[in-house]
Amino acid sequence: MPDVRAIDYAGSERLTMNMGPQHPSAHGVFRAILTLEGETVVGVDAVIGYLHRCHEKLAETLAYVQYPSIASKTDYVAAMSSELAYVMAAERIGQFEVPKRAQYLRVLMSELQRIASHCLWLGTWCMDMGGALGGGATIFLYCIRERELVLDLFESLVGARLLYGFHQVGGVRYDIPEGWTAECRKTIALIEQRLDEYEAMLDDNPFFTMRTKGVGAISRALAQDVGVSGPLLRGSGLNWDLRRNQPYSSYDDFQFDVPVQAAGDCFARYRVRMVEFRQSIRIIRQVLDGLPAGPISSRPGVKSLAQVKVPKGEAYARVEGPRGEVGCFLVADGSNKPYRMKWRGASFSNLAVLPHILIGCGVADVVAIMGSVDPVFGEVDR
Amino acid sequence: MTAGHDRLTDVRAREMLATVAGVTVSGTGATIVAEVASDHWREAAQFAKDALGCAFFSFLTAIDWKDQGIEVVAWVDNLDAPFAVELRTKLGPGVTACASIAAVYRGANWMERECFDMFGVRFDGHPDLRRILLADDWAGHPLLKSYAVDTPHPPYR
Amino acid sequence: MSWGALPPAVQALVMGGVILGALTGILAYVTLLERKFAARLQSRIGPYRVGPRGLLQPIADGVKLLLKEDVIPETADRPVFNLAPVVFLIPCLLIFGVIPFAPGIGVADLDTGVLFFLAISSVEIVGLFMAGWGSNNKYALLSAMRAVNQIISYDLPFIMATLVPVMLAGSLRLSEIAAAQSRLWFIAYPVIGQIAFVFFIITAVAAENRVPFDILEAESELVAGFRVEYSGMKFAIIQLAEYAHVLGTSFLGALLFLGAWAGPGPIWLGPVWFLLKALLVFLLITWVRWSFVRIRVDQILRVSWKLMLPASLLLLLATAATIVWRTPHA
Amino acid sequence: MPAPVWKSIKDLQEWQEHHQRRPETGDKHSAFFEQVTEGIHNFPGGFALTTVADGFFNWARKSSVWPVSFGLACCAIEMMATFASRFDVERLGMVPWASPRHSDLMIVSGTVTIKMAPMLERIYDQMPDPKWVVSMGSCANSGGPFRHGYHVVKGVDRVVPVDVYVPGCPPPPESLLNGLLLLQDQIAHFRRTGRRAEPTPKVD
Repeated sequence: MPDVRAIDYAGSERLTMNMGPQHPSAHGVFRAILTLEGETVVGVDAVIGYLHRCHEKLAETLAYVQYPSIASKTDYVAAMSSELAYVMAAERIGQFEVPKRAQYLRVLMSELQRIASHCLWLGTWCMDMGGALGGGATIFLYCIRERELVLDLFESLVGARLLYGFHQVGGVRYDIPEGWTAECRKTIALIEQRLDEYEAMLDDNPFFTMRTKGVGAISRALAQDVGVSGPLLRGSGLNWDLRRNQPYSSYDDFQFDVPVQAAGDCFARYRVRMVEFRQSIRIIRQVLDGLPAGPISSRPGVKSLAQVKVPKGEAYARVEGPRGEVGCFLVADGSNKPYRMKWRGASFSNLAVLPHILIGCGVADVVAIMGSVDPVFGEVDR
Repeated sequence: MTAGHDRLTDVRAREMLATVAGVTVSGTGATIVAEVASDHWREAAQFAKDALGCAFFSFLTAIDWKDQGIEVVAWVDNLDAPFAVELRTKLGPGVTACASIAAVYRGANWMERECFDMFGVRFDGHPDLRRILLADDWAGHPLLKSYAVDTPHPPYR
Repeated sequence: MSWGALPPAVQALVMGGVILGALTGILAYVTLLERKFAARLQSRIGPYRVGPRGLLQPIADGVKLLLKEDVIPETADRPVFNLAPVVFLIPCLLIFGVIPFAPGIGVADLDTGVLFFLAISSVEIVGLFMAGWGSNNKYALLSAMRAVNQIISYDLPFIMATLVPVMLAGSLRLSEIAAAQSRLWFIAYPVIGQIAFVFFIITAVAAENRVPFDILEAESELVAGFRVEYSGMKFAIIQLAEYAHVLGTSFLGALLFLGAWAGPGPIWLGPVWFLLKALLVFLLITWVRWSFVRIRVDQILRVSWKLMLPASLLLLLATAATIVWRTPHA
Repeated sequence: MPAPVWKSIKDLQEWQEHHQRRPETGDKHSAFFEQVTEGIHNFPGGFALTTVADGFFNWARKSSVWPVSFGLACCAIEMMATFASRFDVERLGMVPWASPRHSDLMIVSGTVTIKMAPMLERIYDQMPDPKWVVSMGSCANSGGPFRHGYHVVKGVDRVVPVDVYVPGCPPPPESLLNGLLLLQDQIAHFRRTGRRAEPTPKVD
């Protein structure tokens, strides 16, 4: 499959169209300047940076205790895994020991966050393809209804719905209130049953498959070369999942299988994510069964703001977020503030593949592909 | 994609990398840290991709060591024999030019534009080097240590 | 002055006025019905706090749109821009003139009723394209061209689907078609009726640019389609016209297939039955609108030319064959 | 400890000095229309008609406020949750429209950056006139956690005049709904011919 197909049009007049930053699809602020030949896209110039909030400069001025709650604002749809990357990087440099219960809680929260994030992905993707005042909104509202259930769990645990200061260097800050595990089991059982409804509604729905099969195919070589990760990589046939290949925070205690599809088009990514839904539920059940007792943080005074001093050193911690490999490359200089923090957002590389695959597809496909790539612009623009 | 000979492990990769000119290998386990001389930067990247089979491009960034100049870091992975190569090169004090590996890894295109935007490192050989995150008429490179955090910017003081 | 003595022109005028008044009332509350129905589909409550249980919502929307600033882009082609909503509205209201709401009641029961309906309902493309062209906006023009392309390619199968009941009833006059169904509704006709009804619904959905064929106002691509430059009252007129067209088509569908005013109960209940059937067809179209994802432009046109047109032609032949086979020779 | 005086709080002074105000002449309206209403109002007993008309028009404006979906960052996700089934804003008559021409409320949800500010201004100008702005989240109110970032505008009220500020990071849907209800009260005091009632200094 040639990566960029050469399109030679005999001079029919070209139209540059501006899918502007204010975009009805709920992805956020991304401007694609498309040059169109009739309906097909001939040239793409992606303009990003509308949500550049100076994360990396702020990281150099905020202490290790303050920054995790700002780190959750990079990928604000999967706040738990964003904080986890930063906190693990600091722990890796300072060799802080994380108690077993905290590791299990981190896995539990990351998987719950993956379910909530995939719910939002499915909703906004169908809303893009179906229209805010059309069929897409129906699926969107069903998915948001499920996501609210998961957010209730987070709210009863941390007190916040979307952005939590749950992680800290050395462990976690909150423990599960009693009765929470029963509530959690009930929620994931309900979500599992609802997933069958979504698949019944979408899987063999000719409108949906017509719109997604064979659209936006990413080849294996292009995927690796651009650094695409997560469901996009597994959708293109690569069996790479950080939770299993480079297990962190005791992921190797749990059995789950990694979905891989070969086609690499929007439908393959949809299938990968739907299977990931169920695998997350499976992991959550195993965590809830095997949750050990014990402290939830290795630092004195769980919520104390005592300064954390990380010795001199460098580390790169990688976490499998819902969108892919979220990495935090941290350079510490022994003080309570990092010297340099590079945030490797999964959506940044996933979006970088767009100009390569948008050439030659229709305007309506641009929206479908954007939805299947599922970028979050806090992470792209950092 | 990986070279045809026997299964590539990080130990073998380490020896092959040591033989390349201008590269000193360090680091333990599955992460191989390769200090590269700045003029061998593109060859080292090409070698990592072809010989070592590191097809997965993770990220590329820079660190401003104040007076020792800027250091460019690139992280590439071999997904089959899981090991990672961290290519590092010091550009030397006051030097802001570096070879571009956008031709080797297409993912480096946007990352190098971001490095230019944030650190002012000019990557020669890059297809279209312009600012990616900030507006084109932005003065200064924010992530340099000499750039204050809360620098006022008209018109929205 | 009994009703009969009035000259027919005055009769038609009075009846037209009555129907227009009733129509604007129904149209306003059909928008509310759609919002409530869509909300129920999406497990939420529709407009609820405006007036008792949300019943005054359409009035509030209308008055607010009346009071909005009327923005005319300076580069717009002013006469075309201002005239477009009216040209878009008139055909959509005219189609109600030809529909007989009860055996005697109806503005004008033309003997070529169906033909008039089809002809007028495709005049609205002119208004639509004027809107797209007048607002001098790249998105509007692109979506107006798409819309014209789609409506024309779906009008042919739409006409074929409406011809099936006409052939079964043997006349173009709407009241005669309704009368012919007194014995057996055309939808209950063994095989032809169901297929024709399904075709009618599909092409009706496509002819009015409702989802899943509504690439016309695909928000995610062309923001709000050809209406993008209209605000205030002009926007309300275009919305009203669109709902009028959908309602008109559902009245036609109820009349052609569901036996307009046939229904249990006394004779004067006829118009109520007719309204209920029309709303049923309308809700069917709305149900389709709120549950399907939109398909791409070229797929829509491919479906129309390669699938709908040949299939509806075959349907016509089959109807002709059954009619000839059914009626005893000579 | 003496109560802080309005003048002594640095941020409030900054807000006082930098925030955008609505044009003094009020919303765009035709002079003829203004003369007619003034004439009716000054006609003895005419005020009954104008106040009743104002009340009815304001009720209509209040009960069908159409927001333009202008999501920037994390608050956009909470805004979507408010538009969804559980905290349904359509009960209040709000339908999110895609194009600024059809809407009369802009909910700025998320961090306004210097690169995004001109776009935001253009969207605000495109909206037809009786229009309102709700600034959602502490990033839009005052720059929030990213206030000291070099690329962040210290609050959306430096770009467009804001009517209701909703605190929170991100504000849960309940507090956004509370903000929208406050906005409806403010719309109810909308005076004829586009002039707006003075915001009553709410000292609590």
